[in-house]
Amino acid sequence: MGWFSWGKKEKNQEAPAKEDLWTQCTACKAMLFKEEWHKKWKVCPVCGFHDKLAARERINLLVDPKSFYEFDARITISDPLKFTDDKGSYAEKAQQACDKTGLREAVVTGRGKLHGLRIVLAVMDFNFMGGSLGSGTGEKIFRATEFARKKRMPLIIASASGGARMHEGIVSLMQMAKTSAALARLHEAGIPFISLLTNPTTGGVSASYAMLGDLNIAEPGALVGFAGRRVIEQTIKQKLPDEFQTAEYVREHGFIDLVIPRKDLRDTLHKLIQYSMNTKVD
Amino acid sequence: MGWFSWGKKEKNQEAPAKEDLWTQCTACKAMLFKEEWHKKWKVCPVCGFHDKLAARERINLLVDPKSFYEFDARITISDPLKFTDDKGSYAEKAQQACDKTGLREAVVTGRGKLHGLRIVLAVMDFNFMGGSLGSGTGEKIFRATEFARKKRMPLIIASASGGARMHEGIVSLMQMAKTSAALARLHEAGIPFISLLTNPTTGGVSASYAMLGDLNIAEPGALVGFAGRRVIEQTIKQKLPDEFQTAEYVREHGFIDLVIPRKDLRDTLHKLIQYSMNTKVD
Amino acid sequence: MSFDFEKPLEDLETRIRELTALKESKPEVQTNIDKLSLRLEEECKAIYSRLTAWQTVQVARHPERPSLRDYIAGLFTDFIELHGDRCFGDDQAIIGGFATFEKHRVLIIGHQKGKSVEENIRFNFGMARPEGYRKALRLLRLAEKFHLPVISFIDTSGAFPGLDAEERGQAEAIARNLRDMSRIATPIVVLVTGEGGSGGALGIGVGDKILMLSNSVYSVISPEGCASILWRDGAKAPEAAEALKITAPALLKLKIIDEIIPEPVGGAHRNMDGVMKAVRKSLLKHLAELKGLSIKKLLDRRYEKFAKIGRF
Amino acid sequence: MSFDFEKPLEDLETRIRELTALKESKPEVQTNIDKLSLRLEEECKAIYSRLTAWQTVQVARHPERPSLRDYIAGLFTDFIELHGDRCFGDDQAIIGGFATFEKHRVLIIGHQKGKSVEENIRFNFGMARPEGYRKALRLLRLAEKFHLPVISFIDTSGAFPGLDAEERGQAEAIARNLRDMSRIATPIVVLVTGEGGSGGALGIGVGDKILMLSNSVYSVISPEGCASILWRDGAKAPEAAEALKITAPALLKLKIIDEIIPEPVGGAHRNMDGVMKAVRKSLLKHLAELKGLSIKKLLDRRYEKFAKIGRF
Ligand SMILES: [Zn+2]
Ligand SMILES: [Zn+2]
Repeated sequence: MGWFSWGKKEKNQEAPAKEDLWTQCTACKAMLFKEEWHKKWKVCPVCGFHDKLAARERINLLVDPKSFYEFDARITISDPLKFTDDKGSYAEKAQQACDKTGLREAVVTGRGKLHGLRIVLAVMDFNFMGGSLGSGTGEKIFRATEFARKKRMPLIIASASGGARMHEGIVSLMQMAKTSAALARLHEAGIPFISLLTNPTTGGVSASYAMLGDLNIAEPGALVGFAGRRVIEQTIKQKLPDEFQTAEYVREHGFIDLVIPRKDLRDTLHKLIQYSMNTKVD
Repeated sequence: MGWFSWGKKEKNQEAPAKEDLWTQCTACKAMLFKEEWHKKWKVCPVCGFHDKLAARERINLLVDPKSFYEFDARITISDPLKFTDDKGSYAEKAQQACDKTGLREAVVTGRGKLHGLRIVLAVMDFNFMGGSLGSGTGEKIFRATEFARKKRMPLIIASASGGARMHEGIVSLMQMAKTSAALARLHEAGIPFISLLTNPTTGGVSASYAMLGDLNIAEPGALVGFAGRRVIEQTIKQKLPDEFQTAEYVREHGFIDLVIPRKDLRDTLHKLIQYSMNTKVD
Repeated sequence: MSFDFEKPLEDLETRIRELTALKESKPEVQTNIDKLSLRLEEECKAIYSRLTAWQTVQVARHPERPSLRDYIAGLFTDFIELHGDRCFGDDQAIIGGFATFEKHRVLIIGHQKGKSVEENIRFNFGMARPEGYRKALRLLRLAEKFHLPVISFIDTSGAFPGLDAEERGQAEAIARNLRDMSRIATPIVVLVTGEGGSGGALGIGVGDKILMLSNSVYSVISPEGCASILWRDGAKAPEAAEALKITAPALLKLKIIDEIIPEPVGGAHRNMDGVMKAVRKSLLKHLAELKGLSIKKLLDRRYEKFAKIGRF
Repeated sequence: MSFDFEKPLEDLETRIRELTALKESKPEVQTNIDKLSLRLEEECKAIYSRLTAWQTVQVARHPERPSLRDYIAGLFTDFIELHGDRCFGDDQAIIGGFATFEKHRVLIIGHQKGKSVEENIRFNFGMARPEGYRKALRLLRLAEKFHLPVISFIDTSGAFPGLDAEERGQAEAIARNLRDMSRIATPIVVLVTGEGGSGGALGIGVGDKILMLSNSVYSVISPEGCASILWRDGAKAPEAAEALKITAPALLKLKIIDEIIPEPVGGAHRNMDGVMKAVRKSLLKHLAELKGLSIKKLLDRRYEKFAKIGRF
């Protein structure tokens, strides 16, 4: 089934209060008519700022209606360290993330069609604990990659992540190796993998699957990098340029193939899949 | 058979004239006792300058006595363009090079043993038209590489060259592709190739086989680069640092594994072959 | 821009222009215009059929000569440029990407020259740095994985001879391409459209078919460079150009290239549509032939193609 | 250098030193010396057997702790360092080369930390840049081609977080190593000797066996970093260290590592020979086991090893 789109959800609700009709652009602070903004998939019509999409929203953006079948929806967080900090336990924090997002992990995986072409899709959700890479996240991506390999379907992973999920300690770190190993086999099998880097893609996620696409594509202005800006500034003791670690900057340094505005994303991906699967020219 | 070594040649000759007993170091201008200098394989005992070795001298340096069997000794230059410049024909110039060096091409190839280990060896001679890569050079290296692949013997190419031999025009340029293609198959077959870069290794030779070693090793101070110093200075309109394009500089930039003094060359190569052929530990 | 040897054409063109301006008032000049036009075409054909090697060099370098982007626009649809070498940068002197050519999905790589000062700075006059060669190789590997044939467009005076290019391994980058392109398991058609300058050209020039436009050149060294070394006088470039045998007919005779694609009368810069038509026809033929081969056969033939150059 | 928690040891050592100085004139103090020496050893054993996670971090970072070069000198013969990534440079924070280990020819890679200011500048404190990871991968491919088993020594606080490292693709370099190391067709033994710092450690840490020295640590983030994010107070590093479960025993329990190599009493920095002996024994065992496997079996097991971490 297709997941709820914002528009659909709207219809099922009461008429919204007046203050709910408007939202403000995070970047340029312009007041935007919410429905318009959602129709443009949260891209500001004034400054072009691409706001974060929830996993379900991005899935709606990318796949044909009613074509998405989710994998492993019951996989949720595990707590191998029984981790607790002074503000409480990881278990509680994770439960809150589940409640807030309606998800059980920081990634939704499944198969679907994009303009009729079959794809395997993994979409991270930054709202779920900063899109951090936990063992559940890693396992779901690993399984989706294995599925793509076995069914010989192209794989698209849309990343949005601050990095590894430190509450799972070394188990989280090892998800980098685990997902990358699955991609090694996918590559050996000759199956295309397109990595979509969205704002932000950093740390352990950028240092594993997000950078391993046959094609790495990114959304405009997305933050893409390994180390955090503040850490780097402390290390080198100088201020970094504004454009540092933007998608465009990373493209110029050779690590991103294309920066694609959200409005063109679906069509561009469609073309890239056609080339990568070398389907017949219509 | 082993090729004439300088010492051997000396014995067969009359007592040399006094002025023949001494030579001057090209680098530091020190007066050197010729026999001593030759015993050190033309390395200056004062400043360590590694002077050019003729192909036969280097073969003597590298292989066990009487172990060298030359390949394709009859291959000599061809003149596909019937090239002539205002000082005369390529054919004449090549004949002079043959006469001067006792060689028929700018490379001597063959098989031999290095501390008992079987190797295929190609050694360029800068004295033969600046070690330029002509079709005869390319063909000999191609054949030696094919031999190494078929017999599963490690290949060592000692380069000394100013680049392609322009008198053979495009045919010379294509030797870069031809030799590199042979190395591609050697690599696929899992056979080690050690490239030894000696002074100078530039232009089309550095941009083909000389840079394609599993291990690239160089002699101290050897000039290693693609474009000529003067061309670069004209292009960028600034003077280049002294150490530019030295073996040590190129090593620091990631393209040379080791810089090995001539006195250690034979032993180091022996060890590297042992590792690369993974022979039994004694 | 026109060349010294095109002076007769220029004169004719001027007279035709003058007469054409009179036509309104004196319709009878049409006969003269027709005659002159015919002469112009014949003269043009005559001049271009007996170009010296050095004149061909000049035509090959003509600033109005079609560049990679003209070929992309004229021959392909759905071009998607792909960026970066996954190592250091995104060289603009060699670009590449997916494109559709008739019924073929292909990968294009090629040197990019500019037609204005700004463009030439951006594209570095089509002189690539190591990252350009490494980007090309990355894209070639993509093409191999995705079973896309490759068309490589060559038009460069040479690899960039700069300090930074040396530091980052110009020699190594070209060498690796020569080695790895010989084994890329997908058809590769190489087309020299303008200047085929030495190792900088060959660095994306190893393939199954090497085609040349009739007024392009391909050489181990620039005529000027050769002249200044062997003649000790760069002004002797015309002599060097002749001696180096760098024109398409000479290279066909030497069996280095597989086909000459004829340019329209007066050179590619005079008739873009004509060039496109000729290139399209040739590429279609060669792609069809190469796609009919097994990968093993393809790679064996590619190996033999280079092995036999200068064989004894 | 000694730690707060080693104060009792220091006191004992001082007293033994004092008594030893008296021995010449008062031979009867020998009895006391013997007693104190025994107590010192027991105390040392006691302290080191109940180190907290944070204390272990301090031991793992001890400046006198054996570094890569100590292991090379202590365990191997005929080390030949190989340089360069064939792309940009020769990082000194990760080094590698051929070496002989008993009857095995092997390839070594590893982080190199310095013991002096000059060394630390040269080796960048063992924090590698992309070219370090790329050099390691190049050497791994050599090892694969030459059928040499690999021993990877991990000791880094993390990958270098610098502007240049970001520009040249720190993320990509580590990612590629993770992917490609999973398929390098030769045995790989990974040994964490000191600090296993996050992605910077894992970037040369994918292998068939993961071993840890008993006082080394391996963590997704430094305790300080974790504390400053989750506790919003870097001083809470001890709490974070505890919570992160970064010690060898904790990681063995989590089934992340295969074996703990016991350090001599009082830590590796107190007894170099003892460490070498223990490491030698362990490496010999694991190399023998891995060399007995077919490459297919080896790679299948390596894949499964990581696949099962965090499996549901
Ligand atoms: Zn805005
Ligand atoms: Zn000297």
